[in-house]
Amino acid sequence: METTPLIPQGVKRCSKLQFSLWMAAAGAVLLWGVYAMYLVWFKGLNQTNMNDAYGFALWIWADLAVIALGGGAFFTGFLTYIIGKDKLKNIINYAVIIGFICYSSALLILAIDIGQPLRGWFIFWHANVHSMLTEVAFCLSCYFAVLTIEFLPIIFENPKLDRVPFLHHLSHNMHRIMAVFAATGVFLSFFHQGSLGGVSGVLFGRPFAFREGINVWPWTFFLFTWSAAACGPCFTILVTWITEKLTRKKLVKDDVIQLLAKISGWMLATYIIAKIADTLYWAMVTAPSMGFSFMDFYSGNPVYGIWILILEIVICGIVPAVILITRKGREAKSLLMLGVVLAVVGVCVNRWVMILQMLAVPVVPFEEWFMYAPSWQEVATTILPVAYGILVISLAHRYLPVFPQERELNPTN
Amino acid sequence: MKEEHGDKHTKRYGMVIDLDKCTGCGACMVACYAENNVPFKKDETDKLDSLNWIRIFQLTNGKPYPDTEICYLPMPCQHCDGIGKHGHPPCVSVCPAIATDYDDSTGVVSQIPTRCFGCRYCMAACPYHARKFNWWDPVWPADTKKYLNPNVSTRMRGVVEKCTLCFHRYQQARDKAYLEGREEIYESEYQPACAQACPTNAITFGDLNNPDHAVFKLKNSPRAFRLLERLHTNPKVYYLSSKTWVRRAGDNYLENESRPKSNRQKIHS
Amino acid sequence: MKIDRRSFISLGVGVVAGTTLTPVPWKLMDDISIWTQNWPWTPVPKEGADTYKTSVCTLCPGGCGIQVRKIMDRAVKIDGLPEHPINRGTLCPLGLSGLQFLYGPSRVKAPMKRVGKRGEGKWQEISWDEAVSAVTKKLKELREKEKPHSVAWVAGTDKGTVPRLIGRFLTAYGSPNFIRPPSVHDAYELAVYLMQGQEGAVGFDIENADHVLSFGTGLLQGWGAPVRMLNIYGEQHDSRKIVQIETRLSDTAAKADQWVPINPGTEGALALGIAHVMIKESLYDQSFINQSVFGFEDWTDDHGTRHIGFKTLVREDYSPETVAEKTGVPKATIEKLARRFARADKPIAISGRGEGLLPGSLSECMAVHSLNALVGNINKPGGVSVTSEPEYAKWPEVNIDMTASRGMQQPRVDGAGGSKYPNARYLLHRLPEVINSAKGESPVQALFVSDANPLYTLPNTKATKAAFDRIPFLVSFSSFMDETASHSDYILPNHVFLERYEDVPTPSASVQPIIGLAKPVVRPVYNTRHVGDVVLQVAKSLGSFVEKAFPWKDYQGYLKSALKDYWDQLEEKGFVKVKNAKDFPWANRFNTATGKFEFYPSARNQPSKNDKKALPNFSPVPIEGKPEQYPLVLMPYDAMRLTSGDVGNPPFMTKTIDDTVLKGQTVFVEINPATARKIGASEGERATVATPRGRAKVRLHLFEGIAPGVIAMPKGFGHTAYSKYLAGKGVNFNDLIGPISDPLSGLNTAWGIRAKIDRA
Amino acid sequence: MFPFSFEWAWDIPHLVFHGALWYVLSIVGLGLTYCIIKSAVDTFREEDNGHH
Repeated sequence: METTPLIPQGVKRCSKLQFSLWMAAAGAVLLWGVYAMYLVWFKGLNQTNMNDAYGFALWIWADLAVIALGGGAFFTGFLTYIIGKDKLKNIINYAVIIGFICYSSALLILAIDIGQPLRGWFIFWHANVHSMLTEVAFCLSCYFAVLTIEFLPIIFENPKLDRVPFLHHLSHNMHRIMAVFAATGVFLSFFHQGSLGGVSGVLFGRPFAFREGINVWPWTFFLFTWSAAACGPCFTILVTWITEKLTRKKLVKDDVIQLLAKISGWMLATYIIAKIADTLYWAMVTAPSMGFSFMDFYSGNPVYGIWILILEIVICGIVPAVILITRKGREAKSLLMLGVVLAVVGVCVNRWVMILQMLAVPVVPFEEWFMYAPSWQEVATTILPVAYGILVISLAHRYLPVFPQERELNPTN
Repeated sequence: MKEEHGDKHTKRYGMVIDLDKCTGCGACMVACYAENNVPFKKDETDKLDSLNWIRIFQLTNGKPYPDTEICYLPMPCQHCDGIGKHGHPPCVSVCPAIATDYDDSTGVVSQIPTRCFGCRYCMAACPYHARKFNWWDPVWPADTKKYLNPNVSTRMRGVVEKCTLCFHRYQQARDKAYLEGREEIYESEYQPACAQACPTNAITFGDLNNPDHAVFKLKNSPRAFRLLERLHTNPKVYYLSSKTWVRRAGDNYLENESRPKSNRQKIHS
Repeated sequence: MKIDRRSFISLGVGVVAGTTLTPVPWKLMDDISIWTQNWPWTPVPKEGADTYKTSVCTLCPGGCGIQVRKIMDRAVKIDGLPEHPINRGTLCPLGLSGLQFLYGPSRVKAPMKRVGKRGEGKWQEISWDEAVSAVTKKLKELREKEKPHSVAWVAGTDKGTVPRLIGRFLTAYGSPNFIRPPSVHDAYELAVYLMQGQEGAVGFDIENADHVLSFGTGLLQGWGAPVRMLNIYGEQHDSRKIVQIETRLSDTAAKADQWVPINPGTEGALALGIAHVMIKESLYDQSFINQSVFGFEDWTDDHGTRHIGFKTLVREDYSPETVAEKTGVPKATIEKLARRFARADKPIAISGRGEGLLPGSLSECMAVHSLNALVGNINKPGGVSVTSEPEYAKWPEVNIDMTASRGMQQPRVDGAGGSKYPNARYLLHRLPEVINSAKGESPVQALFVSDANPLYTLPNTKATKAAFDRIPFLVSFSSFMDETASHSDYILPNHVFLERYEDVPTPSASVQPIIGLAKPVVRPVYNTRHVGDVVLQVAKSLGSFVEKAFPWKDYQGYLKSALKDYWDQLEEKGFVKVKNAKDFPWANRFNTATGKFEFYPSARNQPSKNDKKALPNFSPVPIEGKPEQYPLVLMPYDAMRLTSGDVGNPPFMTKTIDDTVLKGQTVFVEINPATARKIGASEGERATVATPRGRAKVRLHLFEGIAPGVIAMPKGFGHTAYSKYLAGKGVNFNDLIGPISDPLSGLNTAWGIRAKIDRA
Repeated sequence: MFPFSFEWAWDIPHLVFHGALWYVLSIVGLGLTYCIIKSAVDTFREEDNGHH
């Protein structure tokens, strides 16, 4: 019987040994994370440096950050299937895989983060529809299901699986109605990205985070969706670039990347304008009405100075936006990558301040700033998804036809 | 969803704590531990990892010796009515699993530890840090399990807990009144452990809506203020102090606001 | 069908997918969550019928009424007894923690015999018969050696039936060495004895006073009956003025209507300065002073010698200017204090530092009490009174044998009542020094300790331990593994107060005589025995005269007979208010030689040749240490959330302690920011405090309320025994200070010690 | 999540939230079911074709 190769035809992959070593390295990091996860699950959250002032900490930041970065999947899907930017089909697979990794990581971190993981399903069963977190949980899990659905056909395209007639047809049929799934995903993403913004924005007991808004949605609801749409694709570009560097070959054509970068740039530019407006209104109206002056939030503690706002808005907001919306910026590879990295850092900083700095600020006048540094268990479990992502990407890249342009760009004779 | 506060049947249980009387003796804290089965660990000096349903803060006026003044401020859960007194305290609407709720008939913000799955969103929402998390498995060494109060369930690791205004005492009082064919619960029948224990009677407890209860009058005292009124959390815990610096320490003010605009927000009086 | 890999995988996937369609995973999920709600290692309190039992708390001399809530046979909560006049339904944190003493981790669960080295912690459980016979054997042996007086007994109090039983036992046995730990009441009682000729407990009718001038007394920090004081403070807040004179902004100072900061150790001078102003401005009670006092004006004795009176003394030596310089209290403040005190209707002046475990200087106490005389507010409602002890049933006289008689004639081992300190009754703090300086064998051959923990509470812990190591036979009756118990040879654990009968005499510093009755609220949790019963059993096994002194079957029978008329009421209510024969039987009548209040005490056994020394005066207590070497002064402070006496802090109270007092296992020393700036120290910094007596690792807490140049440390930490919930936390202040005997009374007066801070 | 859980209320927030939720779940579920059935049908057809 003729054996079907596991590796897609017409592409070159590294040797088994090299691959194994690479996987072992990532696996070791993963195991470290798994050990920390085991400690947290069996000994409880006392393994962390969280406390009653830091109910949310590194993990929730990581959650918010990976979901924002995973936003590349929904927004690229939106552009590809709904707007009809066909060019992006050359990167959509990878965006979906990255999204899948980000969202599964987010769910895993949530499962570690909650004090009673075995009761975690209460969030669905006893759902409080007024809670932003409920909305997050539902949309997140639904969207994860959608991402899985989007990921499956790619898996089925593995030469070996493709030989199974049912899977072959399933892959084909799923591709055919992918727009329906993608549209659903966009709808879900809009809400959960927004709800994640709402998580801190609705907290009227937290003057640093509280924002006014429309109806039940604070401004952060829209800002989070917007920034995820802007910065998620940047993360896709960044990961693609890293993959290209590591595999030492070109995987996606420049025009595809540049189209995505251009759209991201404009999203980022508009986002940052909205963010500045929001910040100004908050600093001049919302916070003072609660008895806080703007600088109260950026002084009197060893970490959070005005620098972090400048970093978030100017260095990681305005600068990358300018780079990405200008043709010159996009076409110069190093500038493009700088812009992409800054955008990614920017959205992470934004999520950090909205969770960590929010909790650091003293609200009761006779309390002091609350400072926090994560325990190694928190760090390990936060790095765990990175190792996990590397493993999934490596496997996907090796065994699945992720990049439609790979063969064309890397002809094997 | 109760707006009518003249309505006799709508109770809003609350506290008035007279800071002029509080000497910081700690009886309220201990009474609370004993009544509510609050566990203890070897090291309780990290106050952010210490289960306290009521905690006494020491405030100082910051002036150098000998003009220094200090004031003790016991802080339980403030049982906020929330914006517009619609039963939406900062914590209740955020709980994804309805493990904490606002009881419309008493105004008590409840907490159901067996429902809570430990996401801690409510803790992030509460500006008072009144909510405490069970970071550890509770342990009762030697025979201390024997003193556990059967009216209050012990909490397991991984859930949030907080002051319930000794709601189990309310239930007992209500049952007793029912058996005796009464609709009203007497003021003295329902008192939380802290108010009962307080040796200086600094803590007065009762129905803020009931003109016959002591708290009704006290809350309108010119000495009265609440913590963080500007956030519109609308607490049902009032404080009394004759010292301006203490009243001012109850809220945040901008530099140009030389003195508190008003001690109480008179939206609903 | 051949199962190949592919169909195997398909089967697996199929099974998993199929199972999700069955109720199994969903049921499992539900079961698991129910399991998390009922984790077997998280206890579920058992339900049952609830009852309330009334009793009295004996954890401090406050004597509060309590009601204990029980579920079946478990005690689940202690609350204040609403009808009790002392605490009126409220309670302090210590009383509220009571059940942690009953069920807690530091209890001694059975009689024990030491098998390792002393203090090593190796014990062997023994039977009560073995325990009693071991004690009897030792006591017999000492009597045979004609050394009954080498037995000493340290008991927590000298009031009530248990100490009387112990005292009777020692008398019948032949030892004069019944000793109780010191307190400020020693100084009050001695001052009142000298100036008024009256013996008895001193009560302060603060309920009816309208102005309280406190010279550093921790009125709201555990002094007297703590809950009574807090009750009074809370109830009539507006009608009574409290003025607190104190170096540190204590909780009492913070709550007082006026805080008067003062240089440490100069309180006596301020009292006399106030007297000066009152006399100069004729603000004193003319009729009282004119008719009922002696030694106010200058006088001539029987030999024709001219003596100066109090008036002359204060006018000459204690002008506001002089006093202001000594005390640091401005002249204008002194004058205002005097005027306000004098013009009040019912003013009371109180001396003594903190919660009152330190007796303090007798002359300071007399100086402050002089103010009460100047306003004539003695033995009156709203004043300072000597209270009559409620009378118990008379007991048959003790007949003793020759051995006992010879033993009883020996001087007390602590020197109290001897030629040097004739007026003192007990001088426990001198015991270590006496034993350590004795040549040959220790003058104490057997030491019994009940309701006391001298190895923790006595100043200079090191010397105390050395002294105890020289005592060959050490028995503790402690219910808990405290410092003394863990260093003893035998532990004969007493019931805790919730398991035993015991009368509780008039609460400390209260005017109204009250007898309380502690009752067994629950059956003994462990194999413990009432100390009274053990005494009776030991007496029985000693036989002959000792046995005959005790015609009672057991302690309860003895108690019943002692309380005869009160018993029924006590059983029912838990306390009896005893009516004084007259409300204030001694008003304006004194038992001194002159029949008057004596500023110049004629009863003083060693009359001073110097009038100025005989009258209430300011003679500063020497403070140990050289200022050049130790630039700072270290003072202790008491707090309601920290017990510093014989009872170790329960876990609940330790839990309430602020993180600026204790962090981890390290205690904070309060230091003024200005002083800290001088040594470059910052908040929370680790440092070492060194005194002439010892060194300790601490952290620094910058506190504006402590005087510059002074540092303060809480009392009650530094336990080495009890459980992990207390042991090893902070520093025992007694490790850092030694005793200083008052030359007049012999009582310990060491209120502070010089110290320095070495930054880590 | 279901009308039979006791905290359920027939009010607007519940209807909006759960309406949207079940709508989304239906679309995804139906889409997936469609794909599976269609693929199964396709597979059988192909096999039939293959036999002939």
